[in-house]
Amino acid sequence: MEGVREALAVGVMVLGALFFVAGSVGMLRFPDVYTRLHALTKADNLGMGLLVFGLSLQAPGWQLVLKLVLIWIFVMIAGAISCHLVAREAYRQGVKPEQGGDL
Amino acid sequence: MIVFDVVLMVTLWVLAVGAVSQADLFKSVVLFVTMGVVVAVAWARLGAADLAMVEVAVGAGITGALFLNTLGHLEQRPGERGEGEDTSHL
Amino acid sequence: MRTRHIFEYGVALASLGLGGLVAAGALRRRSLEPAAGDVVQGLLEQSGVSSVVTAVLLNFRAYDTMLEVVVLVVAFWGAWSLHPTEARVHWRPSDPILMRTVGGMLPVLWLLGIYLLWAGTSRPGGEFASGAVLGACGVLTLLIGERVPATQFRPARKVVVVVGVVVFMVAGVAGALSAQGGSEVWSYTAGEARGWILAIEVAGAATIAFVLLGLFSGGREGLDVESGGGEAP
Amino acid sequence: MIVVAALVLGSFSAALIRIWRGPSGADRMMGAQLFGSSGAATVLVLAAMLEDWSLIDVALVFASLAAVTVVAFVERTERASMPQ
Repeated sequence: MEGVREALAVGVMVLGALFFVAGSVGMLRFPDVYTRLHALTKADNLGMGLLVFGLSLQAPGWQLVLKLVLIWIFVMIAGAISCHLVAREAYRQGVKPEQGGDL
Repeated sequence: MIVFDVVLMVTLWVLAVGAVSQADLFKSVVLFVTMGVVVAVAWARLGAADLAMVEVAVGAGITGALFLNTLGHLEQRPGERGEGEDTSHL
Repeated sequence: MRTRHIFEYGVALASLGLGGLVAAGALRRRSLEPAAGDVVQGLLEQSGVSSVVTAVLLNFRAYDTMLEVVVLVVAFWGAWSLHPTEARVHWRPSDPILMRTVGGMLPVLWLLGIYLLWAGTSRPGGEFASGAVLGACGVLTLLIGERVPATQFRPARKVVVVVGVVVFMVAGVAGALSAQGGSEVWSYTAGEARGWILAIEVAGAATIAFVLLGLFSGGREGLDVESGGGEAP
Repeated sequence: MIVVAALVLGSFSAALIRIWRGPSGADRMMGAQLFGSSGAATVLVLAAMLEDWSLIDVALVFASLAAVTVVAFVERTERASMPQ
């Protein structure tokens, strides 16, 4: 039982880290600010969630699980605010979305 | 683990040199803030949780806001703003 | 132009040399014994707290910490005696999403700051972490165009700026007055270390938070309801 | 575990490239934001690796203050462009 839990935790965390990498690749490869933001924020939120889930399986106490969930919520709020603000700022500064280009 | 440490260290060097050698002040500020985050991670890696907390709150949070604020003041010099504010003692 | 480059290269060389020295030292004395650590661990019982860092900061080397707070206060005075910044009062961000989300997050951040203060006696945390988080709360409050509670009242401001240092000094004087035989001067009154440390932590966190906020606001106009008038604390 | 740490750290370095290349201020800010969230993730992974659970509090501070710089960035440019 312990072994299964451990394996599940590590598996979930690797998956979460892969989402982080996907977000970063998207941030490097996508053509304009808006698509980059999209890739980054979504992938980071999910990646963080999976990491938090994996860590919760290992954490020695419910207080830690509570804190981990709080971290996830904070990251999601911060991600949402930042994404919205940066996109609005880019739009106001006149950064045009890329149109019709291929990746 | 040694790979982790080396990557952390090299990132830190690149950020530190980058932050002081930029001509673009905004880029410099962003690099400095980022360096604050990496320094905090380094403290966490060394087991100094207290320092990591202070570093991330001051280095990445408040100093970043402070620098961006200063940058804003530098970009709009009092003379060009023309709000009739007293600048005689400058 | 020329001299500037020479200066830069000089600084770079000096930094490299220093870095090399540090690296050489680190490589040579690999198995350095944690000498001070053992002493602190041995004395931890007497310190009144169970966190090693807090014990060193606020008991064994408390004067160091006090002077750090003094440095912050002096920096604050320096900043506030310069040219006043324009008032933020009539400014509101045009973005309702920003105001609502950050506004909703702020109470949780306040709680986090207070939690760190409480955690400081047994875990990482303490006055600097707490003060920094609370200061960041204040900065966020100013950024979304709100007023930070109680900072408009000048008497309260004057008190908050110095309280972190004053409580330190009171603790020292109390220790000196109750000292027997003169060897205990500038140490805590016997058996009351924990109480004094908590008092210092609360006061220190308040001062640190306010100093950081004051540095960000850049002058009294950044905090006041109406711009201009009055004295800086 | 070490794989997780390596991957998260990899995305860390990717953010560095984005900050460096820009091209706009928004891109740089985005990079700083990624540093914030992947920094929190790195600290979490470190907490599990070193089994030092007090690092969770550090990650908490990381996550809670991630937005400060971005808000400051936007506020600054917005206020500068506003008619006084």
